[in-house]
Amino acid sequence: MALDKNGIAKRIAKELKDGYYVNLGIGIPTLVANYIPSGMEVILQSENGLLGIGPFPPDDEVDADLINAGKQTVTAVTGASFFDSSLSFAMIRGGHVNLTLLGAFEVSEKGDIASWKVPEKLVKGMGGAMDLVASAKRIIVAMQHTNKEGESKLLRQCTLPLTGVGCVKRIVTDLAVVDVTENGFKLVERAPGISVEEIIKATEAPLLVEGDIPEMDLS
Amino acid sequence: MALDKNGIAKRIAKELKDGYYVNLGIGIPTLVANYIPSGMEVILQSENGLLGIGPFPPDDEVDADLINAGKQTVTAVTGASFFDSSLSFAMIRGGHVNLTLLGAFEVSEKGDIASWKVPEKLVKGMGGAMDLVASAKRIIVAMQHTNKEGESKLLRQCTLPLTGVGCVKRIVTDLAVVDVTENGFKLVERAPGISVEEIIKATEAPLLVEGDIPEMDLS
Amino acid sequence: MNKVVKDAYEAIRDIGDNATIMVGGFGLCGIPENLLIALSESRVRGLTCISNNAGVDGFGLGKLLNTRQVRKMISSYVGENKEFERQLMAGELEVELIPQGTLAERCRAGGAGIPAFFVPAGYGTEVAEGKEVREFNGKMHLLETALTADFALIKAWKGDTKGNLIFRATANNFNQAMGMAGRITIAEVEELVPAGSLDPNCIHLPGIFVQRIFQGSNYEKKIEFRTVRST
Amino acid sequence: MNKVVKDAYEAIRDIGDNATIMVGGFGLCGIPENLLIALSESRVRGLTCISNNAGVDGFGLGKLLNTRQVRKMISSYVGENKEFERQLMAGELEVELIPQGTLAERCRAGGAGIPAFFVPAGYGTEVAEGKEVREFNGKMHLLETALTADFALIKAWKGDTKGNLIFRATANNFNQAMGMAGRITIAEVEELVPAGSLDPNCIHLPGIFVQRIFQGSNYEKKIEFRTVRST
Repeated sequence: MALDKNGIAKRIAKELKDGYYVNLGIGIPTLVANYIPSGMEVILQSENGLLGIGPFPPDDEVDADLINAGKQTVTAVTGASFFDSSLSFAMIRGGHVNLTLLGAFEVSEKGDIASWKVPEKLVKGMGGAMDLVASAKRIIVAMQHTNKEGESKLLRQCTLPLTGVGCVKRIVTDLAVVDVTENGFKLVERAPGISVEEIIKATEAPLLVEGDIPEMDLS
Repeated sequence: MALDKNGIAKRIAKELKDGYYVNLGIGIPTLVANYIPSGMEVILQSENGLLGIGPFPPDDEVDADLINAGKQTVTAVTGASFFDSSLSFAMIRGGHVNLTLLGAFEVSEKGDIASWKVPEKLVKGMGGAMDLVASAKRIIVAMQHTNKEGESKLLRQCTLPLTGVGCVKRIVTDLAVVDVTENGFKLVERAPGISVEEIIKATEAPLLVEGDIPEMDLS
Repeated sequence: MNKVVKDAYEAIRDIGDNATIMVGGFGLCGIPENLLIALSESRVRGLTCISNNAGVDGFGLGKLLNTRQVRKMISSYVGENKEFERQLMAGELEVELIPQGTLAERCRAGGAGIPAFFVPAGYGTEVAEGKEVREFNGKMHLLETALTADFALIKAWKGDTKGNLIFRATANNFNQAMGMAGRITIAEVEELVPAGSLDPNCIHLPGIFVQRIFQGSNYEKKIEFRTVRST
Repeated sequence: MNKVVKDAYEAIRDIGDNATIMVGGFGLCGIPENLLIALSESRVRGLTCISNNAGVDGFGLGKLLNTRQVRKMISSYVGENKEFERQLMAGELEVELIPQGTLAERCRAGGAGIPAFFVPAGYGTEVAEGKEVREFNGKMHLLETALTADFALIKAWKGDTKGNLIFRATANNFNQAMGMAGRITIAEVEELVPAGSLDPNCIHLPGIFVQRIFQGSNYEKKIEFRTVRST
């Protein structure tokens, strides 16, 4: 069965390593924070100037001066630090953030990503997304395999305005884990109970399938 | 009579204005701090990361962590701030420092300055001098009019390796105040008792002399 | 040399029509509330506003949009504002969208005397149109230029009479870099203290960058998305 | 994830021959004394050192010069050191001189992922040789490239177990920018405290930039020019 958002977040949490500095985008990536394995230290970076995002505050500790990049009130963990936007993006652009997780409208088999603009419909701006995708050491996209109309979001070529080119290395969807390789998309894992055929059908671009494709470990 | 170093510093102090941020180079410029008119606030910037240099410390307050750009122990005034070298030069390069005073080996009639290197003899490095002369809003050179061999230091062209080009606007020497104009050096003031002829003689480059040249006010 | 002004009205007295202003803040966090109110009550028109966001309807920069004082916005993200969208769609407002990190660095560069620099953000996207592209270390980069402003309107937590500023938590954001880039930088602070009251080791923006300072009043500090955990 | 190491010897264990290292400090102020001692006692050779200065005879980077471990210095000012001059004149040492502000900004740029930027410093001088020149706002500028290092050796006043650092007075200088630019940044601190002990608003260098940290010992803090006023 296709994964729900929490299932996708759970699978992505497997990509984390102890000591990682991670930037979580809005949407499914935010949920990943709930599945960090206990005993593992992962430090969350917020591009508006916080290293060490903590959980949402209790009602009586809400602080208007302490928000995340989604403008939600948050807390800061022990050992956190605050800094200005130029230093925050120095961390991102300089490759100090180990992993960036973000959502997308479309990803191409070259690793191009479209995530910020739907002409005539959505023109709110790219925020920090272009900086993140152009700079991060490793970028994983979390998204549904298909859009609301059932059309594949894994394409030969993106149709929407790009956020970045050739930057996505891995995509985790409700159906599969797909890597972007020199030869295009490669199927790495299946969601539990999802067949290779179903994934191929939901993928507009060609999909390399080599040998047995294991199911995701969601333990 | 030609001014001594303190006389030059005294004359330069007349260039200060209330609220000025000033970078003082090593040598005569350092002496200018002694002649800031009382009631006038001038804030001294040290390129190693201090805004608000105070006097030298009493013997029992020497602090190895608190030095000026000449590596001398100093103090910090009330309202001072400390910062890193990149921010310090952001202040300088960004034109936030109102006035830079520094010494020189030679100045040309185009405003070129040579102050850091004597080939085969002195190759210690330029330190912050190139940043300062290329960036400051206003640069005044404090130096002797002639060198130890009696040769003019105000030249048609510098003979030594340059620190910067076309950047010096005014020169205060033991003999005169000279401005760099589009038409070359222009005599502005004479040291008390020094004649225009003496100054012309000590200046290798042509010197524009228009009307009566007043004596410096050293009150 | 006195940098202290009485209030926001005195601070903005010489902002004229068609001025370019930078406005600190991220969303509604760390915005110069008093200065924006004073500006919205002034007759100034045709402003170019450099600000990461455009406020919300009727608050923050939203005030200036409602009064039609803004000709052009230079921002990274301008959601959360219906009047903004209306003016944009109606062609009444010009908008230039810039990646957030590039925006921050362009402001810092403006303050630091660095006229241009290369960044990877936006390569291959519409942001790259008309920009010089160059490869460094096997990766493509765009040449971006510095931003400066006639006035930078910023907000700090504490400030002293010499203009030294300290920000609090994530309310710093763009205030620091924009404070460097204003030809005249005006800082409003929650608490104005005498020089010498702040630790000189902990100054985020040294006074050399700040031309005017005053203690603001009646901070609303609106929250865009109040999010809490159930305890 | 543990960043804390026992001492300088453990911290530098994997610095190999021909490594490029950055060393913080201005003169002898804010230099990583413990790390330089450990390095001078190691067998490492052929180092390229990026440091504003070259220490004095027998102290600071002067130690590494005495032991002939340095192949090349990249600095802005290298006076105050006779052995340095001797090696330079004898052609045993390569030296690249860089304007101080450009050096600081090249380090910051290296840490900030900005591969190149324009500055006015050095235009028309020998520093400009081989560099791209471009005019901005009627003024000539040079294109300067980022500096990074295999290891950055820096010194802070206080640090916590997450690697967050606070510097003191003018002992910050190049430590902050170099700390950003090391692929592995090693910080020695006068006082190592548990995470949470430092004010998160007053961190000069956040822990993300620091890979190893330890509390140094026996700080000499030599003064180059002890200058006092008569009281």
